[in-house]
Amino acid sequence: MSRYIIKRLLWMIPVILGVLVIVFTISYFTPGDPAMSMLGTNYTEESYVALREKLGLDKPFLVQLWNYLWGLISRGDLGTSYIGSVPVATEVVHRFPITFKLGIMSVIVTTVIGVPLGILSATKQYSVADYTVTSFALIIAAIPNYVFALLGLLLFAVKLGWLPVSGVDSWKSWVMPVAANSFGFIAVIVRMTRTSMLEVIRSDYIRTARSKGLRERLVIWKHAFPNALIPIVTVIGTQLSFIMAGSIIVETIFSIPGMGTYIMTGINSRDYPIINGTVLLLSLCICGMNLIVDIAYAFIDPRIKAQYESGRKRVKKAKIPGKAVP
Amino acid sequence: MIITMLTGGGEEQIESLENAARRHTQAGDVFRRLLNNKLGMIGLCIVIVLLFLTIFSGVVTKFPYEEQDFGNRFQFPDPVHIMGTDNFGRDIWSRLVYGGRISLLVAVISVAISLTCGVILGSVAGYFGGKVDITIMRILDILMAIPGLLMAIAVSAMLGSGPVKTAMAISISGIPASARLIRSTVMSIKSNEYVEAAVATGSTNRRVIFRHILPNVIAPIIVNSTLGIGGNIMAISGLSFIGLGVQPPTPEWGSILSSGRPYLRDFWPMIVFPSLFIMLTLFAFNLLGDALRDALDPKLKK
Amino acid sequence: MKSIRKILCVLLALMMVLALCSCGGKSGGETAPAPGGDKEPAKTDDGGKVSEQTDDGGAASQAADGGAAVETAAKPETVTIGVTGWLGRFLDGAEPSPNLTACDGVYDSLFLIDQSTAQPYSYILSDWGYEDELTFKMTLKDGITFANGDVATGSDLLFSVLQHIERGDISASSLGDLDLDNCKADGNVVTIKWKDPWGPGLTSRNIYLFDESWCREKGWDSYDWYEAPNGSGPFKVTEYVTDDHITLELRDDYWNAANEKFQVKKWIIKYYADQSTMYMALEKGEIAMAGLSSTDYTRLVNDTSSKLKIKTRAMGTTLNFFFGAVNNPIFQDKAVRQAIAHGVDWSAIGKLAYGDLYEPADSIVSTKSPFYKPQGVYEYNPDLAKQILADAGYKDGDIKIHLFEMNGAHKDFAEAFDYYCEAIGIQVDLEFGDVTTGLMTWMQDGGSDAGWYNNINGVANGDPHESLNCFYIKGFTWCWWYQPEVQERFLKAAHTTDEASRSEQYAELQKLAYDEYIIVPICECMSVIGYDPEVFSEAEMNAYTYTSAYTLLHALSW
Amino acid sequence: MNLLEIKDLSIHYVTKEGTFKSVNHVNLELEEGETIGLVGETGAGKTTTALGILRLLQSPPAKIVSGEILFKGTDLLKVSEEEMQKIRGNDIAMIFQDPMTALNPIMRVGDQITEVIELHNDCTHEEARKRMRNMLELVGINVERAREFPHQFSGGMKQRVVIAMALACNPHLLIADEPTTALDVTIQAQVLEMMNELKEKLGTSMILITHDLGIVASNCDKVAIMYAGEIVEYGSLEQIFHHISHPYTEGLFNSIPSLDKDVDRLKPIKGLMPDPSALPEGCKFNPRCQYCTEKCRTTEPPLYEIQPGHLVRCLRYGEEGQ
Repeated sequence: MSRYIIKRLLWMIPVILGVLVIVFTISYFTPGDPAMSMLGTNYTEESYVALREKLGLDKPFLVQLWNYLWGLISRGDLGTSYIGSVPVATEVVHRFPITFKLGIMSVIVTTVIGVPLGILSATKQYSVADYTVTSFALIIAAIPNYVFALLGLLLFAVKLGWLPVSGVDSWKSWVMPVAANSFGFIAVIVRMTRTSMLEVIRSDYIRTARSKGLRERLVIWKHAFPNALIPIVTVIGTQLSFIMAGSIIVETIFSIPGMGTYIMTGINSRDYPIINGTVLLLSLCICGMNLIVDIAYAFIDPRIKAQYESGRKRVKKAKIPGKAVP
Repeated sequence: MIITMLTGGGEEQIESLENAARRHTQAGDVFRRLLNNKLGMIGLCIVIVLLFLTIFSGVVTKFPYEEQDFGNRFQFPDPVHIMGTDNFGRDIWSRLVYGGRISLLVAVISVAISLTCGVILGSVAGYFGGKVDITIMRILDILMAIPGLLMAIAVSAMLGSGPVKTAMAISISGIPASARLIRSTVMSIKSNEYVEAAVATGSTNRRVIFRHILPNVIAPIIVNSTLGIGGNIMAISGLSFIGLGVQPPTPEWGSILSSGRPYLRDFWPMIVFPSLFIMLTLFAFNLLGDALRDALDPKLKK
Repeated sequence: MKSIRKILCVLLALMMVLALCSCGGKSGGETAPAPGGDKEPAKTDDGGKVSEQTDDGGAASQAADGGAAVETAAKPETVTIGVTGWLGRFLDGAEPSPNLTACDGVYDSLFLIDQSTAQPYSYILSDWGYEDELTFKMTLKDGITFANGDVATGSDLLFSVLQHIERGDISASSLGDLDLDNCKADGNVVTIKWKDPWGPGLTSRNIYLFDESWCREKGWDSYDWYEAPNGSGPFKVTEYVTDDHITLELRDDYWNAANEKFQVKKWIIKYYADQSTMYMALEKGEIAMAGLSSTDYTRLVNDTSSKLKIKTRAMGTTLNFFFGAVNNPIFQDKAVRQAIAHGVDWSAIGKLAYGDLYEPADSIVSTKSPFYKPQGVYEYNPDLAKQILADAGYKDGDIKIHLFEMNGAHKDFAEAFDYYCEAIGIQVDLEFGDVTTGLMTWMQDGGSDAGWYNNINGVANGDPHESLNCFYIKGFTWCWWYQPEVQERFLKAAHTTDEASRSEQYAELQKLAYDEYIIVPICECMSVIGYDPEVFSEAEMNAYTYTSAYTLLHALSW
Repeated sequence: MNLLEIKDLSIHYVTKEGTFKSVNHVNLELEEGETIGLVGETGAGKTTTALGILRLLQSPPAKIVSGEILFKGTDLLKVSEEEMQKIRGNDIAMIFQDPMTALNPIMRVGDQITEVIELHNDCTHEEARKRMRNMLELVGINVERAREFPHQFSGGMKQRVVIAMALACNPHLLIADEPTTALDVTIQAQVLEMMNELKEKLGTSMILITHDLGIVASNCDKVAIMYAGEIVEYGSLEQIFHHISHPYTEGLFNSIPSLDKDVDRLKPIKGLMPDPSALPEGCKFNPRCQYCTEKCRTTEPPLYEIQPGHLVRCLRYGEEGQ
């Protein structure tokens, strides 16, 4: 198993390099020029050429790409943002934890609310609970997160005064952003849990478990749920990348100085170092999440674990009985 | 048929067997089950109504969608303007009805694209495993790591901003998610006996995937894609939040919603009605998706 | 029976969600404007980050050197105010543009304009004046210390003026062409010499006193311009978190002892990315003052229950629509310009821009500027427009206009403009983009056939020349103010030092723009501030007339 | 006193397409240590009866219309769910047909057995594991393999695990629903032989559900032939095998190829099982019965006792029969 994890970690390096090269190319070829947005109304021909010279934008594409990658690998230098001439690394150091914290908390909230609701509506299929939960999840999914955020702020912060309007200091200021960021995704988790639970509940080993005299709650949580985990864990894994993207709007509304607002500034003013730096961090995060999800597969389903360990092209299902498993 | 010959059954038995066989063709069966699923029918009706509204928008609306009237802006809903007027004094109802055409088009195309690529990549990676699985998964990691918004901006900036191009821009960020979901389901299905049997009877890999594995992956695919439709419409409003996506003169649910943002507290119709339409679409497609999944997967019937 | 139960559950779920929304929405609902009336909220130039005009609550100041002390409320030790403009750094010129409120607390301006008398005065100069048309002499008070302890000398003063030219930012061109080798400083006395007479002189420019040695040592790209600027003003920056807040604290070694009666020792300037969140923070009392959008203004005016007070003021600039005759030859024909001027309902665009704050303007120069000369308003008369077009021999669809917009608010104006033009048979094709692509398209000829402009370089500090700043911009060669004839007249006026003849020439310029080029003045650019009366007394705020005298932090700290 | 008495049990599936009468008025008795074979074609209601006893039927479609199931005197249908859970796995255990899917694929085999032991007897985890290990030995599985997962076992081995799990708390009654159908013949014999040994050793009585008369012959004391949800013939092994009375039983025996007689064509029973939602009038077997008379199509035959303990539901054995 550990061999598999090391292999995956080694694989992360080419992935991240791949991400960087692709993002660098995309931002390079996207119309729009950082030098222009920096000069703004002070634009004059010579100052424009001088600025491109200073920023190294006039060099051919490959040279720029190589300088950036070499700088990153050798000195871990993320480059300096064109606009604010502030090293990206310093900005990212105190912005990334905020977005990461927001992201992880949102994923936890969606899972903690989504999964039990999904199981509830699966076990009591076609009942009152099932329809209310499904429709509630669908309605929440249809409300845009900024409408939800603003109304929530209006109600809880201004009218009732329980929560602060913005800021990141006390735990209270995290309640609304996390809620706004995660409510949109609860529907996805609820429906996916419901579907996979429905498939599992009708299988024979559930009937065997019942015939062993287990209480219904135990049958659901100890036998049915673990078997339904695979698609649920996958969806939770993919939520993180959507949540990170969604956080751009939530961070704007709650004025949270996180990666979301930072990448927006980068994209708005085509500030390549910012875009590359933030995407590097985001991809590290997402690759890490994917790795965790894949490892979770192995813990959930021994058959997949066997497939990882054997690593052979096509695994024959039935092993020769008695052969010791490594 | 063969059995009756063997046992030499009576006339009326042959009759009952024949029409039983006819009645139970696979598609007919699915359609019949779909019909008697009440909620599925509600979903289907909403979809049909929506399609009717958007296609025949000329008939249904009194005002042309672009007619501005600065005299009465921010009109609350009244018999003249069913859904009130927006900040330009245009009739919200006709803009939403006309805009629906593009929103549904973009939503459906982007889900279709991300689904087809997702299914192909996911099933190939899930089924073959080993080297193929690793390379595909890592490519998907790359695609997933690039923030959807940046990808959408880059693509729509390069391709220009028509509905179809926006759909493509949005669908790209959806591909990894559906691919990973399908891969994980295929991996757990692959270890079942009937897949083993299909391989044993000498069918090619392609046949096994499309004839045996994919039909059993229908449930997660449908659930994922029906939810995707709503999600994509919201993605367009995300794009127009930063000025890309469908450009203002042409109305579209997502851009109407994001243009209503500053008036959230003072003039609710500009936010509520677009969200209502998006919610209806999301609802309809999900009810339909559920009914379809239950109909297609007999085991799931109660 | 079963299916009815199902539908009931769906409705139940709907109720639960609507309950959440309605209690949020309802409370908003009751402050909704009276239905139907023309008092509708409109979307102003959103205080987005990269907007030409920094609408960040502007800067405010007390009447000349703390004259008739206005009774002030007892102030808390720390006051927080909200801004939507980007926090930026403490160095004006290139992006990111500085946050003026913070700058005015950290730096001392050479000259401040008393709004009531439009005469300059200064705290750091003992005396100043023109010796002759070409030379200007000023002496720096002694004992002025910077935050890092350096004592300010004449060379710092000279450096503060010339550094604009060294960096080539927008203010450089508004200083006229200086005779650099004859500009010198000995001791505390600085003489500035021009090559030829320069009307606006120095007194009207907002120039901050810099510490030359510190600037040379740090260089213009150092991070200190964010975190620890070195100014001679009363406050110093103790904390700077990008996109979050700046904390300014009173310097204990502040050289101008006369102001030791500062009640407020600490200012926190909190950045809000979203206007509606800032408004809620103001409502809740988390911040004491914030700039309002026109929708906020309308809501607050109708909201009798709120304790917040409003202060509106004109920014000193106007919003205008102009034709790019260079790009689109069709505009050479004056009849077309006149037809459009009458064919579009400019009040609609004014309402779109400022909602209830809309004040029609009748000249490219703002009513607040001493050079203001009313020209007149183009009344909305579509039949007249069609008539003019017909007489000029244009049939429907002959005229095609291409309009490129990048700024949020201007996109709305363009949509309204498009509708009205189509109504009189002129075809408009709209193209939208964002700033980075936009600026390039706008720069080149043929990028856009027409456009809107308000105060292009965004310095809103009550300087009388505010409305004329656009003339210093070199980039937009196809715009009307850059036509050779207009530049000639403007520079001729700028080079006359005699006040009367200069304002006469500016008046002609306004007439030329209005009648000849048909530049349509739409409305006065307004700025609204909402504040908490317990922190800033109403009397104090009314007295705060936004002269360049000691600004917000200084004036309202007493 | 009988271990198990089923009186007039009827179970119907109520769905939109119609009500399926799967079990109609079944009566059965079973003494301590005795094994009864429940024989019949698929769809005769055997499994439904078994699931009815353990109340494992999914309630929305299935409904127990009438009858009592007395297990050691208590009626299982009246007992509360908690009470029933104590009985399941402890007093009554069940083995299902397809071993391939009967085990939880992601739980270790050993744990699945330990779970039922710990559930029903409050013993320490260690004790439970010890009992699990000797159960595995009893069913002939190498003890080290307790840590392995179901997918690492062949069909036969999995059925042994299922049996070990069922007998772990040595229940009084074991219901085996076609335990060996999914296995090939050689494994079938081993499994059945092992089940009998365990039955002897633990003194468990068993209901063996099968459609294979060969298995019934070598394992059961009493036999009940079921057709269309009813018991058509009931009696001891000897009575059923040597005094075949009901036409359906006769048809069953004829459709088995006999070793000694040289027959070139099989004689299967003509026709198909009746549709449970539209059962024929009178004797349920009449459409397929070769001795069918006009009376058979109208009156429903009761169970006649032609010999002590040998009951037949056929009018031919009524008063006017021979």
